[in-house]
Amino acid sequence: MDVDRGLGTRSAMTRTVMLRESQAEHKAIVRDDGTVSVGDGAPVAVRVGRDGEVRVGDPLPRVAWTVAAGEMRWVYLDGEVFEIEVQTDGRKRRAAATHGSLSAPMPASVVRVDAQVGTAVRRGDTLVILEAMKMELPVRAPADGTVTAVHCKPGDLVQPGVPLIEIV
Amino acid sequence: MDVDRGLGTRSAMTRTVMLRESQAEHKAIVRDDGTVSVGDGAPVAVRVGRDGEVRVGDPLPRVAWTVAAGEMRWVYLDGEVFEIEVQTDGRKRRAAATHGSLSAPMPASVVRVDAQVGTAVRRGDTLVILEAMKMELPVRAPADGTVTAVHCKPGDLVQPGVPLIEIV
Amino acid sequence: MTLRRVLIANRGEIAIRIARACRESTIESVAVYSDADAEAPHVRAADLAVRVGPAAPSESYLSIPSIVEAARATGADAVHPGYGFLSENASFARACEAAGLVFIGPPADVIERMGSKIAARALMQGAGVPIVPGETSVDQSDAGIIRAAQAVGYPALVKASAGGGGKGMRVVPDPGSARELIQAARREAEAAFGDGTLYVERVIEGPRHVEIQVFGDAHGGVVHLFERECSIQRRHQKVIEESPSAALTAGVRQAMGDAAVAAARAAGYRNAGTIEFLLEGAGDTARFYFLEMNTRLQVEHPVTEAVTGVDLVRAQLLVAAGAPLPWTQDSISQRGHAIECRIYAEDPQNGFLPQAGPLLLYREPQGPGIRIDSGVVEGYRMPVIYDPLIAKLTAAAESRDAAIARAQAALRGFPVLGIRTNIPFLLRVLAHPAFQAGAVDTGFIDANLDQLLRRSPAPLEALAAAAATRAALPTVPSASPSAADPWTSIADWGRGAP
Amino acid sequence: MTLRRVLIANRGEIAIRIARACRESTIESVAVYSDADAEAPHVRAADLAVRVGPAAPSESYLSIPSIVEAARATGADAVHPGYGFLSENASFARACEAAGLVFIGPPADVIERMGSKIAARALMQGAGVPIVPGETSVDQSDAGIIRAAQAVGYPALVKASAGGGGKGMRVVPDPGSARELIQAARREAEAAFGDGTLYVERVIEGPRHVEIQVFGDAHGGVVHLFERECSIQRRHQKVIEESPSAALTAGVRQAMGDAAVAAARAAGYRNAGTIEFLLEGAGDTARFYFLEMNTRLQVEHPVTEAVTGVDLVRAQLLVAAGAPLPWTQDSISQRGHAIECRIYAEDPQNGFLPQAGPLLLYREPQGPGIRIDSGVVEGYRMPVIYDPLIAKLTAAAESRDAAIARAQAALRGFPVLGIRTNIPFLLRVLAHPAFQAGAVDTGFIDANLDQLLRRSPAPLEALAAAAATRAALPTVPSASPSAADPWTSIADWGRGAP
Repeated sequence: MDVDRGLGTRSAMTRTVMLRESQAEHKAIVRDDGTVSVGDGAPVAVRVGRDGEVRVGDPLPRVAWTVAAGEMRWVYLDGEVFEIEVQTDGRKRRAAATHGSLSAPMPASVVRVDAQVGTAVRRGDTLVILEAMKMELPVRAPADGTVTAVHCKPGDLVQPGVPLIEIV
Repeated sequence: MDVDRGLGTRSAMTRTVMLRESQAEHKAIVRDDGTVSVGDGAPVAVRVGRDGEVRVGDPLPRVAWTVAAGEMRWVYLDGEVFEIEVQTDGRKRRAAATHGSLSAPMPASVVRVDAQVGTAVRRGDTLVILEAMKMELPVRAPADGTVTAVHCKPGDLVQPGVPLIEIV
Repeated sequence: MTLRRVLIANRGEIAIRIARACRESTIESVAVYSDADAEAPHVRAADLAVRVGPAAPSESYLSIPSIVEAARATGADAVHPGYGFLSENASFARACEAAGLVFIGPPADVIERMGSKIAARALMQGAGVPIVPGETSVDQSDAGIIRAAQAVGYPALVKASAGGGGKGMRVVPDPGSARELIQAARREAEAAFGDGTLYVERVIEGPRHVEIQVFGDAHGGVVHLFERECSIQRRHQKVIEESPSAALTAGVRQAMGDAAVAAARAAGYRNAGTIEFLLEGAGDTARFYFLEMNTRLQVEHPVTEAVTGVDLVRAQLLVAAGAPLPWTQDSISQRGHAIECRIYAEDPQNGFLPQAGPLLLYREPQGPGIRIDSGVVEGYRMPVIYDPLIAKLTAAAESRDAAIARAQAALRGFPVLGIRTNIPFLLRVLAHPAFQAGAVDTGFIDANLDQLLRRSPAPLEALAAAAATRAALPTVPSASPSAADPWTSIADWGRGAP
Repeated sequence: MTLRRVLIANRGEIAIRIARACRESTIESVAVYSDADAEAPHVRAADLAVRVGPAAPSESYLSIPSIVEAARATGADAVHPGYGFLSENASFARACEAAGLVFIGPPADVIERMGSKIAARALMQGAGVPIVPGETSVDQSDAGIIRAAQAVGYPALVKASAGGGGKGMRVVPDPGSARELIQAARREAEAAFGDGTLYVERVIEGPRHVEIQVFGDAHGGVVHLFERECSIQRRHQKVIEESPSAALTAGVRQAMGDAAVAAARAAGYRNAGTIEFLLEGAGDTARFYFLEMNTRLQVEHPVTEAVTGVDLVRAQLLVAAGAPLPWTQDSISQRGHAIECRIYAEDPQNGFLPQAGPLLLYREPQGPGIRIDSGVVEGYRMPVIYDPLIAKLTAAAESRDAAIARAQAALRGFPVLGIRTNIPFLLRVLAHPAFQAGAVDTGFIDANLDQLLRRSPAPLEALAAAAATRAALPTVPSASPSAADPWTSIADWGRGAP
């Protein structure tokens, strides 16, 4: 925040972090002079507040808010939210979350199942209708694909996080 | 807060706390069934929140806010603030704060000294005039008494907490 | 009569709102809580609190015997139902009266009458209030409803008589899909209201949802407090509300206010209520149709409070105690502009599915003209079984443009992390040219959904911030497991220093 | 012209207020800070920040070269001075102009003219605005001022021509004490303003302090925004302000508004300013006298914003950029009632001495009609060398009674612990029968001081709460030493888990 804050010239200790967001991977280098480079970009000054506020850039920083949850970093930047997975070098990557599996966000009952194994679906197609809080909630295809598994049937009570449908 | 919260009947571990406020001393007994008695009073239910909120009484509690600073307890109750000194049994009392000594609350310069050793003063009498932040600040007698010491003279730069005048 | 102690039969932000109004009126307040809410913020906002049952709403917040018993046990003399839950339940209002409790709302028979959309339509028609052209069929079979739809003409709107909030409602585009959609509407209506009675309305093309706040007292006084424009909605759930409506000319505003007062009078209304209208067309030739009456305080009441300067909840307490309205129609003015954004725990990218989980980071914005109504704190875990409303942000300013700018600045400074919310979505609505021009109707979100859901990959700054954030940072003090119980025990006092 | 980047030449709550207004106007903001404020909240409220010198105000916030250089270095095109510090310093306004910076306030010569109370009195007299009867003596010796006092008659009020905020001002009750009091006034005036010029006014018995907010633009437009009643003051420092004033009839209000506009026109005023009046008597026969003009935004401006619904700081930015006033006189209305309480770190029991130290616990209240303007957070250490204002609480409601009740409820829920504050004192003022009746004058606090300072011993509940509070409790997370620097280092990343 201090405009005359130097970027430091001494030989910096560095740490490499792999970032994954929106299917893209980025390599970031975090230096102990308070700078971070992402990909081939130039180092930018980063100050991390004790209360979750992060200022990125110098002298006119952008204000972000971050919180860590396991290997996930939640980042709030100007009203947009990014969920970024981090992995430091030397550490094994955990099995990726089951991409393409759809689950209920809350305890719900299954009203109808429109998906069948092997069917091609388009993004936005309704695959399952749940009912929770007395409202019908459609579960829609997040992308074009093919249904590879159906784990529920009408009348089931389903718990959050348990896959209902898998799509490839 | 739960109206059906029992006060407990099992033999309670207790701890005695001496409280000092406004010249008065009180003996309080804190029990591990969540009750406190003050003096000869009946036990009252007390819940201490992790964020400093304290609820006293059951079923209709009063809400207080407290914070500890050394042996001092600051208590906010319905817009009144109490500074209460606590001392648990088995612990020596520290030397009492110099009662009757008046000090500057902030760095200031002494403009005028109206107090003389041996003089009788009445509550509200101006004893010293300080200047800080370009304003004159009168230091007044907090009670009737006699001046026993004067530690400053006009032109002095005084620091907070250092006694200027002592009164008995 | 004076109210001495009010039981608040609700939870979350509205329970806190009501507790504050009680405190300012030197009335004691009693919170109720289910097992899922024992440590929820609304419990601490009241003077005392009482458990009313297990987590399931039907056994706690919706249980008339539990709530009435809680009022009796705590010596309350009145009950405020808030919105949702039992607020529009005539049996509950009756049970309160029978138990000697003042129900802070309209009389039970008024709730009942307006709760039947079919009866309400008939009443309004009699009072000269325009209603949406439609058909009510005595034959409630699929065939009977299909005939009513045919009489109205396709596309037709099938609605639940007991409905509200879009539940049990379907647009039937053509005869081919009629049976399936009618069955879905009936199924939903039966589940939600225990009453599958349906009726059919003409579909108004490109309508706006504009509602008028009304208030009646026990002495024959009825006033309106101007309009709220609620066209930004999704599946009939309001998302952004504002006042004034950019669509109303002075003449239409006056006519709607008069119609709303006539409607409230016809209903024998008392306390705070809302007449919802559909607005068709624009300018002085715009037409409005009675949609339904909400016989309770509205979620979006802060919008009206901001532009009129009145305190609706305080007035509810006064009027419930038998006092006359604290205003005359002439003393109520509409000044400036206010916009409310409802912040939900939901995932817009995934069908707006409600989200549950911890608010790992939650910082409310502040500032002139900003009002936050919330029922959460940092570290609070959004429960799975209740409404996913996190907070309401109301921005008031001199003009619509200034109110939009204020809401945008406030939302950009309202970090909520740990679960997904609709804040980015709200910001995209506020920035949309059609919204900024005030040129919206109730189809706005659906028509612009792709654009409103468009996300960019994380910019450099977000990636750098993520890379620099360590898991071990003490940035989440209240997200520790112990935060679930905000109280400590004084039992282990002896183990620590004094 | 459009402002692109505004340097805020101030600190604390007002710097934050201005930064918010900039953000909503999509103008970038630059904070300045002294070494004592490097981690102060106002620094983080702006888009960027720059150090302007050591802790001593004369070397930082009062240093014209440092501030102008900061604006240059950060590429600012305008400067907002806030209140206090350089806000009424004509040389600063001139230095800004010379550096090509827009000074967000009146022209330098207007500041200069109104800064001399003697010149301002003459100007107002010429414009037909009533002034307090008094004497200006060319002979500034003790004897000269004593002669002026004799001409006015005892008790007489000796005031500094360069004065403001009660500095360099003394009531001289009789000839015997004249010399000592005149010397004290001169000494204080010289220290505070570098100008010991004095003049003498008749003492108005039992006056109220009622001021009118005015606003002018560069196109000849001048409006007033109604009054603020500021009679609750101590040693000429305002403590509680409200609007409307309970003392004004419609006729007197109109006359004062007209006089204030005439005064602002006579001064060639531009941007936000305040005409302070003394009010003598009551009802339609009350008389008012020009006291002084404050050529800047006022501390208590939120009171006016609450009752008129305007945003004064936003308007300051617009008008400074050359735009015409965003209002006509007829478009400005006064609605409802607002009360501001200034919360100070001071010890009323000990002569209201300012207090320095950590805010061990600090929780702001919230709710409809409550606005908090603060420059602190929990754990913040009130510095010894700046103004001890912690926060301003503004309560707005439909009526004066409701606004008082709202302010009381909010203050009771505003725990500030760790240093002494005037919150208990404020509550005693709000509860005082004379205050509740609106029957106050500027002598209210002195006349009722004993009663307003009366404290009771700690009740049982406070003692029990103290006994149950452990020193080791993690109730003060942010009071740890590390809280002084809110930033962590990313250097030791490698030591923690990712």
